This record gives sequence, C-alpha cells and structure tokens, in this order.
Amino acid sequence: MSDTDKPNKSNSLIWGILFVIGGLMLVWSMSTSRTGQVWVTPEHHAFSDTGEVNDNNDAVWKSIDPTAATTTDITWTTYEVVPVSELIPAMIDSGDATLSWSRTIGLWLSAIFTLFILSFLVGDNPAYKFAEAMVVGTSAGYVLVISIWDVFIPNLLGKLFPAMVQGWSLPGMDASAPAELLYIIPALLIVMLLWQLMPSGGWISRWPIAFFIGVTAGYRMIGYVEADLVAQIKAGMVPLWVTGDTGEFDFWLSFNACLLTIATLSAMVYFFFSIEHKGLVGKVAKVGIWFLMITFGASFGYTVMGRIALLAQRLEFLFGDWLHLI
Amino acid sequence: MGVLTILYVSALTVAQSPEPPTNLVVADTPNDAGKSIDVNWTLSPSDIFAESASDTAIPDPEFIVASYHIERKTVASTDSAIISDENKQWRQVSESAAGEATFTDRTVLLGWSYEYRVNSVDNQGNQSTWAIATGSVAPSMQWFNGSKAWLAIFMFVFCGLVVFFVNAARSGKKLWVREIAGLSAIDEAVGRATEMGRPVLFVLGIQDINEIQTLAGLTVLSRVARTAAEYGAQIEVPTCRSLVMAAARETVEASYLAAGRPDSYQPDRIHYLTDEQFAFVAGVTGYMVREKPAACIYMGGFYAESLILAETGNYIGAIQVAGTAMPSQLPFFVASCDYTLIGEEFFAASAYLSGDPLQIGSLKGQDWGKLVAVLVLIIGIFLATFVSKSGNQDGTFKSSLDFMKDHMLGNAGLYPTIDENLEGDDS
Amino acid sequence: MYRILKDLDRRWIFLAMFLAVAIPVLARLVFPEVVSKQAKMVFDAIDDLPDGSNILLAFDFDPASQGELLPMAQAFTRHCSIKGHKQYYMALWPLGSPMVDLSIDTIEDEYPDMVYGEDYMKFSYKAGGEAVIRMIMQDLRGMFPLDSKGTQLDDIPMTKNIKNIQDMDLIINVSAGDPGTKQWVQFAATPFGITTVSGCTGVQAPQMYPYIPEQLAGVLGAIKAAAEYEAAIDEVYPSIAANKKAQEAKRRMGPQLVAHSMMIVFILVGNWIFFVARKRGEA
Amino acid sequence: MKRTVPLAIAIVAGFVLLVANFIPYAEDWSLTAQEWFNILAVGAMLLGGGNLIKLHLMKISSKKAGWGYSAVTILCFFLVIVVGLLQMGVHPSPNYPDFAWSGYVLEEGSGLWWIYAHMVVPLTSTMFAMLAFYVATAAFRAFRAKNTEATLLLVTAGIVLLGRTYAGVWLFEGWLPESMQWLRFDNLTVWIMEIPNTAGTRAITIGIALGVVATSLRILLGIDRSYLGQD
Repeated sequence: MSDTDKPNKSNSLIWGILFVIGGLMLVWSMSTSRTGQVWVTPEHHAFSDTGEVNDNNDAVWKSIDPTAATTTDITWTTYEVVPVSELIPAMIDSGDATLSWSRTIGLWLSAIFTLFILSFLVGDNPAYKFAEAMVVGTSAGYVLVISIWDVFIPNLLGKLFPAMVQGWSLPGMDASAPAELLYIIPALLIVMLLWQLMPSGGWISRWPIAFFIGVTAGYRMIGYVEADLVAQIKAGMVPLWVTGDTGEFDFWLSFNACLLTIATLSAMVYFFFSIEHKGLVGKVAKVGIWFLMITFGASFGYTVMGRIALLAQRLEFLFGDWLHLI
Repeated sequence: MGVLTILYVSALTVAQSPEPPTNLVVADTPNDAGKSIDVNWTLSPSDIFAESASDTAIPDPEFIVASYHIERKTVASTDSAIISDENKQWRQVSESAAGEATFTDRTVLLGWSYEYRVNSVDNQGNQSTWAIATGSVAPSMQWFNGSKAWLAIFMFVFCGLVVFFVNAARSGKKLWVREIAGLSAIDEAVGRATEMGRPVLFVLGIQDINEIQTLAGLTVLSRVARTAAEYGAQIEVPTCRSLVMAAARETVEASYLAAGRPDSYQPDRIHYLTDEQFAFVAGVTGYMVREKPAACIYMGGFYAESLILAETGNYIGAIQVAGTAMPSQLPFFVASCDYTLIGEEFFAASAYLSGDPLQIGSLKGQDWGKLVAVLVLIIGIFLATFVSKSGNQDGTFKSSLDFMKDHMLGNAGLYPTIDENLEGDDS
Repeated sequence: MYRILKDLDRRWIFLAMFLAVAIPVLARLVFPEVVSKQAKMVFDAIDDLPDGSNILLAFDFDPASQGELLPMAQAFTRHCSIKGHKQYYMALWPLGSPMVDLSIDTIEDEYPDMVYGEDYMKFSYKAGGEAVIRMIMQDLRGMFPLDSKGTQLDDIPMTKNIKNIQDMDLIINVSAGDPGTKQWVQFAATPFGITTVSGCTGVQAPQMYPYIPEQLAGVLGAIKAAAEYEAAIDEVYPSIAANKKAQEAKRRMGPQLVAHSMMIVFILVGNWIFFVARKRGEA
Repeated sequence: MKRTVPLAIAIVAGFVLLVANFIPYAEDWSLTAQEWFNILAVGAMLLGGGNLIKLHLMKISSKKAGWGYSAVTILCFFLVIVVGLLQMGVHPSPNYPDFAWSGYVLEEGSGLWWIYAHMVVPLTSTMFAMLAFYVATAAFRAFRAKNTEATLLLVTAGIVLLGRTYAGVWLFEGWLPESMQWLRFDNLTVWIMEIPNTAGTRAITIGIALGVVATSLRILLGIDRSYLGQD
C-alpha cells in the first residue's frame, strides 16, 4: 500500500528508527541470553513384541524401558523443548540438553516471516509479496494433507476397503468389518466434483453441487427457524413489570425490560419494507436505527479489542520467544 | 442379649452402605426413532441433594452418595439376532453423579428389550442394594415427532407466506416495496463523479458468484452502470473472483445498452485482480490512490478488508456508499461511509431495483413473516407483563403464557396433556 | 498543528500503534481484573457441574485468532482438569487441530494424573462444518469411527458408552467464525437443549448476546473476558493462581488498555480535524 | 441430465433433511445424506487445491507480472503435500510400533508439524494482526461523527473500548458517589451489551433467519435454479 503514501523524508526516517530500535534490541538480547536458540532434551521410547495377537491378528507390542531394549525391539527418540529460563549449564555439559538446529532455524524463520509481513506497513515490497505467496501455498497444502489423513482415509477409504486401510495406516480399525459399498456414491460424487478441473464437461460437477446445496438448504432452514426465530421470539417475551427478589416493583429492571422491548420492536420496524417510513412509522424506524447504531458501536469496540490482542500476541512472540526480552 | 445382638447386626448392615435410590421407572423415550430409553429414579435418602435429606434427617456423613451406577441387561433381540454374552449379564452402562435422577440410555437398539437396575455408591465405594425396574422395556419408533409440532406449524406459516407472495408476484400482481433512501445517495455520488470528471469505483465484495450478497451487489451495479452511462461517467469494477468478473461484464454491458450508449462500454475496466483477500485489497486501494475516484460504492459480502477500503476511500475524499449483510463489518462502513445499506436493506434495494418477481415476492413474504413474529412477541409480552403485575400464578393468563412458551415456542408438544395441567409445572 | 495533523503520513499512526502495544508488552504491565457477570456465568456453568461430568470442548479457531482465543481455551482446559471433568476435544477447522494439541500438552504437563482415553480424548479434524455438528448430535460414530490416535471409540473407556453428543453435560465452544458458536447454538444447543458456553472473538461476541441465557449459558468475548475468567478461576483455585502460564490473558490486557486509549485519542483528534475542516469549508 | 437430475438431487436431499426433523422414520436417511455431505466436503477442498494450482500455473505460463510469486506458492504447496503425505519425520503410533504409517502426522517434531509451527502459524497470525494497524489509521482518518447516527456509534464504541479495560474502572475511582456507580464505563458497557445490543442484534437475527428461510425454500421448491448455471 505504498501507493497511499508519498515517497518522502518520513519514509526513510521511519525505516531508520525501526532498524535502529530493532538492531539495538537484537544486540542487547544476544549479549545477555541465548537469543533465538531452542534447546531440547531427548526422550527415548522402546517397544517390545509380547508375542500375543489382538482381534485383528496383529502382534501386540508393549512399551519397555529404553535402556533394556534389544535389537529386535523398535526404538525411536523424540525431543522436548527446554525453556531457556530453565536451562542450566549442567544439563548442557551432561548432554541432557542439546541445541535443536531444526527448531532454532524454524524459530528464526518464524520471526523473519513475521517481520516480512509487518514490513507491508512501511510500504509494499518484495519481502511481503514473497511471504504472502507462501501463506497461500502452505496453508492450501496443509488443509489438503489434513483432510486426506483425517477424513478421506478413515471416513471413505476405510469404509470401502477396511482390511487394506487397517493393515496400512489405521491398525486400530476392525479389519473384519465388511466393505460398505454404498460409499461408492460419495466417492463418485467427489470424482464428479473434481471434473470441474477438466477443460470440458463442467456440467458434470452440478450433481455434487446440487447435492451440497440441497442438503445445506434443508438443514439451515430448520436451524435458523428454531434457533434464530422461534427461540428469539421466546427470549424476547419479557414482562415489562418486573418485581425484585422481595416481590416489590423494581424500577430499573422494569425500565430495562421496557427499553429492550422498544428497541427490539423499533429495530424490526426499520426492516419492514412494505410501509413507507413516514409519520409515526418513520419516527419509530428512526428510534430503531439509533438502537442499531448503538449495537454497531458495541460491535465496533469489541472488534477493535480483538484486533489489538492479535498484535499483542505477535509482539509477545517476537520479544519473548525469539528475543527473550520478556 | 439376643435382641440386642439382632439390633446391633441390623444397624451394622444398614450402616455399611448408603441407602438405595427408589421408584425406578424405565420407559421408551417419546418422539424419537427408537434409539433411546429414559431411566428415572428418586434420589437415595443418603444423597445430600435429595429433598428428604434437607428437611428431615441429615444423611449419615459416612455414607453420602457420590454417584449412581446404572446397569442394563439385554433380554430379547429382534430377528433372532444374537445377544452377546456380555450383554446377557448385568453390565454398567453409565454412572451418574449425586443429585442426578435421570439418565437417557442411547446405546440401545430399536425393538430389543432391556431391563435396568440402579444403585447408589458412596465415596468409599460402598454400594447400596439394587433398585430394579419392574419388567423389561423396548425402545420404539414414533411416526411423528410431536415435540416439534409447533415448529412444523411455524415452518408452514413462514414458508406459506413466501410461496404465496412469490406466486402473486409471478402472476403479475404489483407488489409495493418502499423506496430505499440509500439509492438516491448512489445517484448523487455518480452525478458528482461526472461533474468532477473522475471515475466511479464499484466493489462487489470478496465472495464468489454463488453467494446471495454478490448477486444483490450485481443488481445494484446494473443500476449504477446505467446511471453512469446516462451521465457519461466512467465506471471501474475490480473483482476478487473470475466468475464475478464475467457476470459483472454482462451486467454492465446490458446497462450501457439499455441507456442507449453501447459504444461507451469499456470491458477492460471490469477486471479480475486476485482471489487473495489482502492482495485484492492492496490492488484496489492502490488504484484508489492513483486514480482518485470521486465515488466509491461497496456492495456485496465483505470481511476484514471493509475497513481498509473505507479508510482509503475516506482519505482520498470520495463519496462512499456501502451495502452489506455482514453484521460484523457494518460498524466500519457506517462510521466511514456517507450512506450504508444495512443488512436486509441491501437485499430490499436489490429487489426494488431488479423488479424480479422472485426477489420482490420473497421480500414481501419475509415482511409478513416479520409481522407474525412481532404479533406473537407482543402477545407474549402482554401476557408476561400481566402475569407479573397481578402476581397471579394460576389464572388464565399464566396458563396461556406457559402454553405459548412451552408448547408454541418450546418442545412440549402440540397441546398440554391432562396431568401436566394438574401439576401446573413451570419449567 | 491542524495542517500537520491533516496531512500526517499514516505510517506515524502505525508507529504510534506499534509502540502502544509494544511498550506495555515489554514493560509487562498488568492491571487488576474485576470479574464481570458474563465471565462469572461461564465460570459457574463449568464449576457447578458435578466432578467428572462429560464436557465437549469444541475448538473452532486457527492460529490467526490465537491471540484472542488461545488463553481462553487454555483456561477452559485447566478449569475442566482441576474439576476432574471428562474432556472430549474436537476441532472443525483444518488449521485448528494443533490448537487442541496445545491444550493436551497442558494437561500432560500440569495434570500428569489424567489418563488419555479415561479423562480426556481427542477427535480428529472432520470436514463439513455445521453439517458435522448436526450429524454428531445423533450419530457420533458415523462421523468419528476412530479417535485422533486411530483407536475405535468402542475401545476407549470414556467413549464406549457415548452414542452421540446428547450424552454431554456441557459444550464449551471456542469460536473464531463459521463453524463456531452460532452453528453450535443452531444445531446443538437449541434443538437438543444442551447447556453450551462460548468463548469467541470480539467480532462475534456482540452477536451472541441475544442467545443468553436460554440458548447459551454465557459468553466470553475476546481477551478481556478471558482475563476475567482467569481471575474467576484464580479466586477459587489458588493452585492455578500460582501458575504463571495460566495468567496469559491478564498479561495481554496491559497492551489492550494502552492501545484502547490510543484508539480513543485517534478518534477524537480525527474528529477535531474533521470539524475544523468543515468550519473552514475544506471538507 | 444437465439440469433435471441436479434439480431432483437438490430437492430430494433438501426435503429428506427437512422432514427428518419431524418424522423419526426419515432420520437414518438424513444421517446418511449428512455423512456423504461431509465426505464430499473433502472433495471441495481437493477442488480448491486443484483450482489454486491451475490458476498459478496459468500465471506462470503466461509470464504475467509477478509470476515468480506464483512459483513460490506452487513450490510451497507441493512441499507441504510431499512432506505431509509421506509422513516425513512421523513416528508410528506407540500402540502399533510395527505399523510404519500409523502415526499422527502432526506429531511434535514431524515435518508437517515443523511447517505448521514455523510457517503457517507466523504467516497467518501476523497477516491478521496487521488489522490492528489499519483499525488505528481508520480511527484517525475515517471514523467521523458526520451525523447523529455516526456520533451515536462512535460514542458507544468509545465507552465500550474503555469499559473493556481497567481504564473503565480507574477513571471513576474515588470521586463517583456510590449511587452513581452505574455510570462507570465497565458497568455501562455491561448494560449496553445486555439491553440495546441484545435488542438490535435480535432484530437483525430474526430478519436474517427469515431471509434464510426464503432463500432455502426457493431452492427446495425448485423456484430458484441459479446454481444450475446458464445452459
């Protein structure tokens, strides 16, 4: 959005200020602590074949003490992060804590990407565009991978080919379950939907799309009528004469109830399109729009609050996780 | 001595466990597809939540009920299906915390028969004797879900109104809809752009063509394009989806044709930028700052980018008119635009402009639906106020109010049953 | 003055905003929290349940909203864990599944006595949004044949007797959009009458108020409500009050206060410019 | 085939879902339809990925301005797919250590986890955090009390902004008499949320609900066929 800002002296001034502040912080924190380093401690796992078999005729393995593991056992190591505040030299000397290069590089990358995106505030630049291109690619790829492992395989392949999926990726499944051939239909629908990527025959994807739209229309209709219409009318049915705990008339509670009713009804009048907004109706609609404005004001305040929290979290990451300043 | 021993022994046996729950009643869950059974009991006297415990005797502190165990035995199956050995025995199906006296067993099968028993357990694990339900029960399917009867009636009313007015509009009946004030603001904005010799920017939101807000935006675009064609102003439409671009081109071309100036139509000014939200905004705001359009019109489905667009438009001093049904984005448009079509008003504007019987008929039907809602609401408020003012808890008003809340707007069924009336239950 | 402000480069405003957030973050400003009504309602909904109740924690948010919602989600996890509730986690946003893992890490670190499969468990991500909610209200296994570790639900103690989500005593939804609280209200809380509480982003919170108290037992709106909820837990459970990690939302209220005040100043100065300009006939 | 079958599919599917709420007999059909729907939703995600590739490949082949960024996007996309589908760095499930593919793809330390934690998280969350800055400039340059409505909105927003921080309490500490405590911004905010906001939102909610009923009904009755396209 550099276009909104004239190239002038303030441009380089802001850049300058940011660089100086950033540089000073980095130098200071690197001289005082293990800035941007991630230390991990290894955790060994070992499993041994018990010789028993489960319902699927697969071997049952049990977790054993890693130090007692033999060559026939399966072992691997995972790593746990040690917070830098808890890191003591003795741990490093004994080899209990090691510097994790992959995570340290990852941390620096995270910080650099964060700065790349923030650089857009100073002006549009290649770094931002690069980061933006990466967001699109990585998140789309991620969503695809997750939906394949979490939905496509257990919910579709697992039903069509239970024995195959059990023996390959989901050993916890029941291998003897019969294949449910009815699931060929959703599989076919998916193929038809993907047909859209083909250069011709785009109409084929209308079948799954029609199914999508029909199902959505069906459940939304009920959901909205029940929760947003009937239940809302019920919730609006408040007595305008409110008595407190002692049974006495409570002025403020009654005032609030009256106001709630007036506001609801007048705002609904504003959304009537069959009557001209003139005379009494016009005045009521005017009151209605005032209450709508208060509603929007509240929404405005809450939205601002949310956006600032997001920024605070990013800065906490930069200053805390990366630079160890807090 | 013998008597004493007997007394001692009996006291010991009583004191070794909490008292069992009583009145175990098991029944098929009504209004369902035969997939569950309701289990109800009366709390054990050793339960501190039991009513009898609070006013009469305080339960023995050693044996206060911690939970209830619910056990089930399958006694008969359908179609000679085999009942597993585990299910032929009593087996625990759930554990309810102290104070709870109901449980719905949803792990039963339609048509099979089951027996139930419940006991109480204290913190040390001491179990009471079993309360056993008399006879077995089989879940059954009902043909109609009576608890939703009134919901069905409301659905019929609202749908009927929409269908009626859509049909009326299609058969050529003129349905009147009030003029939307914001539309004249759009004409003014286009007029001023013409005077200043600067273009008009029209943004259709970032949703795709299948979204109703985008379609409503296109209807408004056709009006704006027509006014622009008549005045001789330039109109610029960047889009976030390629399909929206195609539709916008068709719309604008038709408008120029209708205005009698097909030669001034420039398809290149309606162009697709990118699908990415923030990249799209960067492109549009870049254009705004370079070309300084005199009028910016935002009509469609917007998300967080609304704020950035409206801010830039304000900065370049353009007249801004917006319309969206996204409640969370409305505040930003209202605060920074000269005129905003709020929610339904946006759709009404689209219906008003298009003259499409489908849209106008729907709008009319919705208006009448709203009227029904307002009437029910007012009657309810009247009843509630009257009941509260009079303090009368068993008059006609009270029972009418309960009927409205529990039956019409609740899940208690079409009409009150006899025993419910007697109890005067208010939940 | 008016001239300077009127033509102010907007990057100065960016810088001011940056400092308004950065300085309190660095200075670790923390302010006291007064527990408001909504936070108390949410707290009570969870606290009043008997220990060991079934609670569905539906986390419908992604990293983009974690600044607002993660502290809240963690607070829910801690509160449920200290009460010994059985926790069923699920995520309907593809990017949100690892957010649940963070809560599970918290349980493993801070409540090592809790056992996976007996006290807490996780369902994996499923596509379909609101349609998933609608479906699991009647048939859990149709959608989730397995948990996230690939074990059949019948082989997990805490899901063995769970047929569908109607068996839950409470639904806690942490929501950043669609699917989110609105969908849980429409397809779970209203038709089936299951008590539901929500923690949602500031954008959504005002739209949830009409559902209170019948359809929603309480709403936590954005980070402020999360801070109040943390304070409410601290009052009752000193062990959590001593945990520094459990005070994240409260810590984030420092930048919030300064930045909000800055926003007010911006609006006031902006309008002052507007009125002066109008007087001079420039606007 | 092109129009009639899809129309029939939409109508039948919609009515099954609708009717199942009232007639328990149809419940199982509606559950089947929903299960298919959710599986199909994965298809929609695959389609989204496919469209993305198509779009960016087109950009690259036509050497449009900025095609290099499209290459970055595609590269990242395939990198994630390869790392994720091959389960790089994922250990087997501890229950089945002999099944190499039984692990959790997002396990801490795995390849996909690394990409998620160090690329997806910082990029997406910073993207959204930028809105804090835009809100600030918008406050300064765009939010004007140009009429009664906008003034009302801004005043409410101001009260809520202060009321949702400690400032709402602090500003009034010490000088406000006990009987006027309701004027404190935090108390005022609670009132605004519970009374005017609830009322205004309720009116909007009811209106939207009726709108959804009307649009859904038009689809179920086959009146609105815009989703079937032009030919």
